[in-house]
Amino acid sequence: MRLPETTTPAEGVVAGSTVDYSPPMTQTLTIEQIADAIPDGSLIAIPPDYSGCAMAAVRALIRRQARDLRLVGVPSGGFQADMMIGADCVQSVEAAAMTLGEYGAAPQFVAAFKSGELVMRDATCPAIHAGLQAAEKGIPFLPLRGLIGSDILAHRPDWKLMDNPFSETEDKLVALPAIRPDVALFHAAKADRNGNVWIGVRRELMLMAHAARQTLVTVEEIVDEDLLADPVIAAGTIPGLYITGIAVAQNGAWPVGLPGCYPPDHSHLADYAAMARTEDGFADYLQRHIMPVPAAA
Amino acid sequence: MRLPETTTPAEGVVAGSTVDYSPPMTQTLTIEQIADAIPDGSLIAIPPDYSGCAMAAVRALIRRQARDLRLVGVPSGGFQADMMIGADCVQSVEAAAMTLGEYGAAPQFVAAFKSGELVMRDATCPAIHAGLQAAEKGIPFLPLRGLIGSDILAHRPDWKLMDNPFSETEDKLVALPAIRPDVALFHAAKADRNGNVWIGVRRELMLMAHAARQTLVTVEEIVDEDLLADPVIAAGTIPGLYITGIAVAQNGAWPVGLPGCYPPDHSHLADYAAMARTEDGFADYLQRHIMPVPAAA
Amino acid sequence: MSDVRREELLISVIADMLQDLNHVAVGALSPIPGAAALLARARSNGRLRVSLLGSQTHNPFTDGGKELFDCAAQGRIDAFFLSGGQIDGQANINLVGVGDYPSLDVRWNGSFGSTYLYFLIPRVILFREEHTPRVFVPEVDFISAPGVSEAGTYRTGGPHALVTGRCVFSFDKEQRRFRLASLHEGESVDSIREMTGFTFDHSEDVPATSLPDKDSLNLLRGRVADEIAETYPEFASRVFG
Amino acid sequence: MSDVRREELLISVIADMLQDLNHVAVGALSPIPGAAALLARARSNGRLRVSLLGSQTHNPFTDGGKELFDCAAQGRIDAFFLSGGQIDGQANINLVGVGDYPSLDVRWNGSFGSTYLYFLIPRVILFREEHTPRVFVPEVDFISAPGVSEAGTYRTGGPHALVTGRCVFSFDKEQRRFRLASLHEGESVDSIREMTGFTFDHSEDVPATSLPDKDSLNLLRGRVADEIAETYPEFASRVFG
Repeated sequence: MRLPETTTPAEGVVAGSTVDYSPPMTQTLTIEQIADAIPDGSLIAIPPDYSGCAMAAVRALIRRQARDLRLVGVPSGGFQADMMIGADCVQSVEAAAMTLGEYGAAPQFVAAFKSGELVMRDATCPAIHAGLQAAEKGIPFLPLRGLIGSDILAHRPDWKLMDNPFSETEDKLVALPAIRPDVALFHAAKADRNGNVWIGVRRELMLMAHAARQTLVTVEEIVDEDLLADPVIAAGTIPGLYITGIAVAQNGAWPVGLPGCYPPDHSHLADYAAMARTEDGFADYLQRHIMPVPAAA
Repeated sequence: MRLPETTTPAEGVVAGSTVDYSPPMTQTLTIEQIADAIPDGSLIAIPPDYSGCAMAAVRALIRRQARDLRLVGVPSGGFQADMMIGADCVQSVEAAAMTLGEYGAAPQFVAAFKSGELVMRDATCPAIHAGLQAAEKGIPFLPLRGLIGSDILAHRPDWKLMDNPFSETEDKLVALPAIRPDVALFHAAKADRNGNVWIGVRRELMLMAHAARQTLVTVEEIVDEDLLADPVIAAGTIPGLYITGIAVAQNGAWPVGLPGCYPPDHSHLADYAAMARTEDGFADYLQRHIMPVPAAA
Repeated sequence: MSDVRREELLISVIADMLQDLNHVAVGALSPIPGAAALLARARSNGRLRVSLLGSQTHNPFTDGGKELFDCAAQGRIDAFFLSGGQIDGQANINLVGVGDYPSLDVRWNGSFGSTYLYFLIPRVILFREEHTPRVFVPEVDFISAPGVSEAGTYRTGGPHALVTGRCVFSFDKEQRRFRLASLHEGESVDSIREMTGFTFDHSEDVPATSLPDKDSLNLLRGRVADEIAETYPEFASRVFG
Repeated sequence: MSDVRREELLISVIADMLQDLNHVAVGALSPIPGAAALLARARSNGRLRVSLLGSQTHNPFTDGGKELFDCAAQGRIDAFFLSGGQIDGQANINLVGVGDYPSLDVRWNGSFGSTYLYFLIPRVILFREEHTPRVFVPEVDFISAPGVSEAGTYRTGGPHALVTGRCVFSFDKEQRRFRLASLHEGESVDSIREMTGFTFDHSEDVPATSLPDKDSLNLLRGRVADEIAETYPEFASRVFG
């Protein structure tokens, strides 16, 4: 027996609350389909260069001329953000930093920042994590220590000072609003046929997936065994429940590398850092390394 | 050069804040030393029966006649809590439930509750997790949805209704104060010589260790290899940083069992559930199964 | 109905409430809801995810005890099951005990996650096989979780139906009342009224609870029986032989 | 001092500030603080834990990017290192840029975790090798993290010292000022004053920065050189050969 829905929406729901995470089964996609599944204007959470970056998918996003993306660096942005900024895909960045690490400043970011084209929402690492954790817990904010008296806080009108309700004396905390990405996008070593994705100790990827409405993942390979069946593997696995779509992309984190699988391509990264210092150099990089569609895996 | 400390305590510290977690190296202990390291009156976080229960250490606590322990079931209490309550070790319990699962009610708990000897702070699972997460994040509270209108909330004066600072219309949440256990006590399959403890998918044990001032662990074995060296194992490992002391206790989760290692001893658990229904039966259980000091491992 | 067991009827009734959903979670010690979720999955052409707590192979959670609750708060769980030592006509449930808290006459286990999940999972199905006036009371002695909330309270979930050993009620959130939806074999509106401590609505002609069709029975006694045996071996052997 | 390299001096100076601690964490791209922490560990008889971010073998964290910050907030990290594109006399640090934010003349990477860790780690050591008036300014253009906080602000941590290529300052939290603690070879109070944009206190007789003793140098060039090479191979081969 199917009972009629007596009320839609449920009585008592606060207006404006959105509950649209209910997960259909994970889909297997191509890299280009991953890029197509990310609409212009999306709020996209991306990991730092030393975690698991879906570089092949980022190149596909650039090829499809994505526009007005709002990036959240978890907690910072690196090569992938700099490339998307240079290719005019990005409207804003929220991050604790933008950097190419040992290769220096992120040149396309700096140029866009100084030209005023890019909205930069300067944050600090734990504030990004806290915003994602608030989304993970389905709460509107998370309070955090520190921050008070910084110009980071002074320039974030969306962060609010609040009183500790448990203190009898004045005790302020900063309330960080939930960060609910439209999309979490990253690369991992492997997935299985149920959509489970192994990420090992890179738990910020799991946090991103829990917080985001959709999670799109590229992987080195899709394996036949169930990653949740082995308790040792399961401990480092994001359940397919949170994964919207998966594409196989061998070497998909090139050139920044995938910890435990392959190292950064240092000479290529140095080339990028040098070329991206000028508009012509960046345009040249784009034509040589991003625009050519890779052969299907 | 060692610089002098210019101020003690640091200027600006809010009075009453306690920061005493700084971790000395993990110690290797005996079961009896684990029991001795838990002072009377301690706030102790314990896992549920299906996670990893340090039953051998609980028996040692009962043998040393621990008193006034304040238990936090994460999120519920089972055999270990019932045994400690029956043996007069316990002053209060905070938990979402007290139960022997398929073996029915927790008889010593029910008796102590009805006699008024035991303070029961009825909670709900996510409130316990949220309180521990607040301690993990070093914040005084975490806000949570749900709960409003329940008699659980009505009987928890330590939980506070608060306004969502990000809502323009009235929107209440419940602020759950941080739960900072003096001790987290649990059992796991293995540890290494650096104090790292493998817990697999039982991440509530990691949350307990992050939240607690001290974490005392019993393990089936201490292995020679570094559990953090293998990225697959590391994904399910609590770093030694959080672990105060470790004792080897083979079969240390008997009779409730250790998932992935050995099953519950069903007939023994059924015996306990039956014997614990009367004072005489419980006293008999105590003399037979708890008071005899086990041979050293 | 002689060839359909009572448990099979209940499983089938509940499974029918889970069609068209994406993700159903089932708590521990819940063989009938668990089997119902697995039956719905078997009929869903691979659409429905089922998370059985306490199961080794159907429990997908890898982030500790908090994950079920976070997952619900994220809106990723469409349906769940709760029960109560007492349930009243406004769908309030009591898992704590009988009498004046804290000096109760009878102490039950406790509220577990009900105080949270009831607010956040859109389709909560109340399931209690014992259908007597001591269970279905005019007003619960302790509200582990309220059936309805005041306007302005954040609530994306709540009671959808109440399935008992005698009948099925739907819950009308506007009226804040149960409505008798169907009668199991041998029951009448009068017999339900007699065994129910709260008042409820009903039409003049309450239908009989549908029996599982042949395909569903085959799935239930075959694939679902095998799957549920992993988590509830004694239940599976008792019901499915 | 001809046989002690500048880097070795700095490592030794910093290591001396880490004795008697239980746990020191070091951020990414920080070879000198990293080597200092490893030297302090080598001298600690197994007491000191060192967590090097970006290291495969010295990074103990298994709970994702948030763990370092949670660990600090729990009070489990005794010392950490921060730097700044600008640092002023109240120990405010600026990692964001030069000019009026957001229309900066120069944009740096950003504040990373400084805005948080500076408040919560008891012994934060500021390290900046370049000692010039453009780095050590009277007032930073942007406060990534403030050196001191108003009474009533929750703060369990803050600046302990500032180590530069020319000298060591201690920080007096009461006075909210740096105090010149020692001079590296070739420097004087006057030379420091000339190269420092903020004012600072000093005694009449400022000692020379101590050189590492023989045992420390042996540890540094042996065990520590090997250990730091895992994370910073180029640094190790350049400094320790």
